[in-house]
Amino acid sequence: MIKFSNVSKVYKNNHIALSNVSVTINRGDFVFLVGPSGAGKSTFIKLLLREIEPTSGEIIVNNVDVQKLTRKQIPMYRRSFGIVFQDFRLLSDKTVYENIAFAMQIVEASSRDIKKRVNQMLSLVGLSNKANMYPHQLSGGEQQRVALARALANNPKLLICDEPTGNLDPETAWGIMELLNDINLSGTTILMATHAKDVVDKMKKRVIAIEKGVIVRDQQRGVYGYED
Amino acid sequence: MIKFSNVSKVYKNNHIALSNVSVTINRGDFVFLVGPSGAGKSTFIKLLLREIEPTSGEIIVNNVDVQKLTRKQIPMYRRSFGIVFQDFRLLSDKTVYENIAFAMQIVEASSRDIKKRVNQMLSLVGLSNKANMYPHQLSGGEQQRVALARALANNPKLLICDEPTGNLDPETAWGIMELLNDINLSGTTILMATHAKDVVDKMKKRVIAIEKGVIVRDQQRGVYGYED
Amino acid sequence: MSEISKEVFTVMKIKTFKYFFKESISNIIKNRVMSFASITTVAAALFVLGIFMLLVANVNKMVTSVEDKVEIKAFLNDDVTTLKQNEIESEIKKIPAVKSIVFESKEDALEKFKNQLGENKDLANGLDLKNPLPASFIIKVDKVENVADTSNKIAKMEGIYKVKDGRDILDKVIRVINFIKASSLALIVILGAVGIFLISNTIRLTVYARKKEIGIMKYIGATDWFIRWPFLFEGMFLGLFGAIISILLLKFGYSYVVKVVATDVVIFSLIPAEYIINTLAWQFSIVGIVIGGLGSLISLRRFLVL
Amino acid sequence: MSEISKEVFTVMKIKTFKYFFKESISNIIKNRVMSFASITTVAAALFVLGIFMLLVANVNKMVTSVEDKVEIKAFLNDDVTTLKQNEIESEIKKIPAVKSIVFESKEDALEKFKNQLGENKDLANGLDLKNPLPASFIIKVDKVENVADTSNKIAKMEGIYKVKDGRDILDKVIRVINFIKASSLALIVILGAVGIFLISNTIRLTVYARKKEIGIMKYIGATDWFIRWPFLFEGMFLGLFGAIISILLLKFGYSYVVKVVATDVVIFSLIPAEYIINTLAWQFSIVGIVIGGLGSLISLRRFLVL
Ligand SMILES: Nc1ncnc2c1ncn2[C@@H]1O[C@H](COP(=O)(O)OP(=O)(O)OP(=O)(O)O)[C@@H](O)[C@H]1O
Ligand SMILES: Nc1ncnc2c1ncn2[C@@H]1O[C@H](COP(=O)(O)OP(=O)(O)OP(=O)(O)O)[C@@H](O)[C@H]1O
Ligand SMILES: [Mg+2]
Ligand SMILES: [Mg+2]
Repeated sequence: MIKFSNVSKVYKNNHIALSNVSVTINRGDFVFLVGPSGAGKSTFIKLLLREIEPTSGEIIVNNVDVQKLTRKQIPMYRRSFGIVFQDFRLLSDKTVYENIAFAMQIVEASSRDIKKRVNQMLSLVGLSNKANMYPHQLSGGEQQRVALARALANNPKLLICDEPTGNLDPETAWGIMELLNDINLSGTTILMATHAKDVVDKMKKRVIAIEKGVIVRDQQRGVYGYED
Repeated sequence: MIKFSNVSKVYKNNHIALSNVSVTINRGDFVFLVGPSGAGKSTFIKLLLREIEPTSGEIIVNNVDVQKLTRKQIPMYRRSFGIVFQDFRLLSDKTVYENIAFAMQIVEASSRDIKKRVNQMLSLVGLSNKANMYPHQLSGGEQQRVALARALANNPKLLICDEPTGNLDPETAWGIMELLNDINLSGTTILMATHAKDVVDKMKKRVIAIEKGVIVRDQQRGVYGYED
Repeated sequence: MSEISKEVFTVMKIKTFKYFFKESISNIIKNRVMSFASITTVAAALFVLGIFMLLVANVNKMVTSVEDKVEIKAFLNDDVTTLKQNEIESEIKKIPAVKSIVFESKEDALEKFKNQLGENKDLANGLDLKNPLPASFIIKVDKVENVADTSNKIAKMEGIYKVKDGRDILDKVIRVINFIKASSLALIVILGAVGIFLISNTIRLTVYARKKEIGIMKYIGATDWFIRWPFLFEGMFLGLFGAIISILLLKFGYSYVVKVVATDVVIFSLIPAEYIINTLAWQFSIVGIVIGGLGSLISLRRFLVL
Repeated sequence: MSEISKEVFTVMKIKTFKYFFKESISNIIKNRVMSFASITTVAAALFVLGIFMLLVANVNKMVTSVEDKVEIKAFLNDDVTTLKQNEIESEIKKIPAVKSIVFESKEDALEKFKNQLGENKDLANGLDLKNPLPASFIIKVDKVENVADTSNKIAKMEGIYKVKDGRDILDKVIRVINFIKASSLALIVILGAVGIFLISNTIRLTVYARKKEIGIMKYIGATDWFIRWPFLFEGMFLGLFGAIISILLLKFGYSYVVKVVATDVVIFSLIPAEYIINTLAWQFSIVGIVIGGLGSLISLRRFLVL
């Protein structure tokens, strides 16, 4: 489903964020992307979204070369997965409800579907009572859950989460992880960058560890493994 | 040093974020503020900063009634502590160096002091090589560390951190916690809202647990205690 | 264009269109400060432009009335018979540039002369007996530029004693008139350009302030047109509202001026308020809508290339 | 003010001042899009205002030259001696409103009359022997408003046969002149207000776009003045740069127009470019700086109340 071949990313200031990364993620996988701060996890994800372009190498997603997408194809491509950004990226002048609905409006879902699905998502992340709040009226963890609800709204076949539990207490985080596990079992591929050692250790899923832009470990049923 | 007496905060939408909270934090304390997402931790901290005002109750800091501060006194008051915000609040059009220096410029430190201290702070959080980057060029964890460096720049007597390790890998987080411990030992009072169960459990410091706006536990040498 | 419209119209459902519409209204309300700034900028720019256009229209009217006063006077020989006179008249009328022709008899001429003398009228009393003044035709021409040509033609006709066309001052008048017309036009063009520039500046700022939101939309898979439509509508609304405000201001302001001029100044007669305002109303609404919409789209462009 | 200055000047060090200065320049550069929008808005608004001011100044000059042409003609009785004539002249000169007085003898008057007749000059030939035209004084007055008064006074003097002051058309001329002057002033005021409004609108938007940054500064303990100073300087710079651009545009534009008018139109003589531009340069720079600075401060206010 996802295939990175010798992908490198050097930022404008000559910082090498990823160097010669090759990795394959298959349909239905549940992959944790771990690594110290600044290792290149978010860079990996941004490349996948085509938010940034690689300096060299090839990225193939669903048999499509991501670099060869035209400007017009990019939105369609991005809609093919759900994304939780590390910095949430909620629309600040839309309510929680509208933020989630927006993800469905861009794919022109019917009003009825939107209404039903958004409410379902809200109760899934425990925010039904915050539907009409604006992002700045939410706590950090609540914002993070809205971002997750939005990512799930269109029932994506691939879910990409960048640190989706960083602002959540362990209990809520576990609830979310169970939810993600269920989604994974129903067939959705999940790629999740995270620092949550507990979670990674307990879930026993595939772990890809990056350090200084290089994949140092790729382990089925792995653990976090950065304890000193 | 900090005294909340029967403090309640009801937001405009009638959400009761804190209800009748009374708590005292003494000079030199190291306090963890824990609780589930949306419990009211950030609200507690925002009240302390006078970012928002309580609906009722009294907040005394260093023998000063925070509500009675005039507009002119507020900046001086805020300078009396260092703050790490949950959403970082870095100045987006200043570099890492300038962000940290800014905190010292507002107290009119000398150029020489600023230069020395900023570089010291940068190496303390491991970002000396990112001094000239802008916030949007940093990874999540790097931004968080810049926020911490800024909070520490003026050597505050009181340090308030809202979730300062949410975007950090366990190893880096531990480095930061050791740093905070040292600072605490040298006399700085620390109040830290966090979800990092490991950290709280291992540090064995005072733990104040909030749930739905109410203090449910206040324990010296406590643990996180939300595991299900 | 064909490519764009294909993309737009095959994909867009009416429901989505309604959404864009509602979205644009809600954005205007949510971004009150910026909407206010844009609307008032449009209003102010068009208001000033409108003042200028009214000014220029009135100046042009006056200039035209000056042009209207330019005439050729063709004096007849004293021996011209009535028959001959009619012949000459119809010959003059044949010249295409001639707009009107009026006969002035010897008696009319004397009367006029006496009136010119005014209080010294008595001086001409002796002339009644043997009137030395010639009869003449007074001819008006369609354009000042044609005066010289026409008077040359008339001068060559039989029975014409002499032609007076004030050609010496005419040249100056033509130059002044042309200068006033050219500078009016230049001013309108400059003001129009400045107005468009100011409006698109403001709209650019309002779009700029939302560049982060635009980025987010792109990252979660919104197409360019999905992002553009609400901005397009928003720009059009802002432009329209601004235009309406400017038209109302102009309407009341100009009606007031017309009233003042009519009662206090009397000499000029200004172009009536209704006529101009009705024309301006349409022009300005269209200008507002077009600049607002285009301004939005153009400002958006740089944020969509991501 | 005293309170403010105390706060500012006791606390601020030169180093900090330098910081504010550098900060404002760096903000202008970092927020290129917005700085460009502000500077060009200031330039555009002042440019249009400048065009208007030049226009009005020239129209006023022409109006003044029309006013200058208004004169009173006082005819003398035929029996007035040279001695008496000098007496009357000095008496008229004593009237404060009188600016100049010129004597026109009977012979001068006849000569003028002949010239007026032009081609029909021969008609007056008989008059040479017994000249019926009276001698007169031609008097100019400082202000048109004083014409009526002055001519009344002169009419009462001994030896004066009659006074002609064109009072009938004078009234109209005064009304027209006053109308032109009043509307010029109104236009300048309106344009000035619109300009200030547009500029502060743009500056407000540039401040608005940084409201988040301002909040952050407040939350980490920056005083209001620490936040204000860079914005104040920034606004002043933006205003100044805009003013300079507008002055350059006006200078080149107006010099060009003056040249065109001097060679092609001739009749008017425009106010020379240097004189006006030099005056405008100062005025506009000050206006730019003041509006820019004030605009920044006022726009900031709402974000500082936190
Ligand atoms: N736009 C940019 N320009 C320059 N350097 C960048 C840019 N974005 C990221 N970097 C650098 O690239 C490195 C990798 O960043 P990335 O965001 O991928 O880290 P990460 O693994 O997600 O870290 P974290 O866990 O802290 O979020 C970091 O050192 C960062 O400073
Ligand atoms: N401005 C606001 N208006 C209305 N409700 C608000 C506002 N700010 C916060 N709240 C609500 O108050 C409650 C407490 O928020 P707070 O930010 O204090 O939570 P928290 O304990 O910091 O949570 P987290 O761990 O997720 O950051 C939340 O339910 C939030 O939705
Ligand atoms: Mg990251
Ligand atoms: Mg919080």
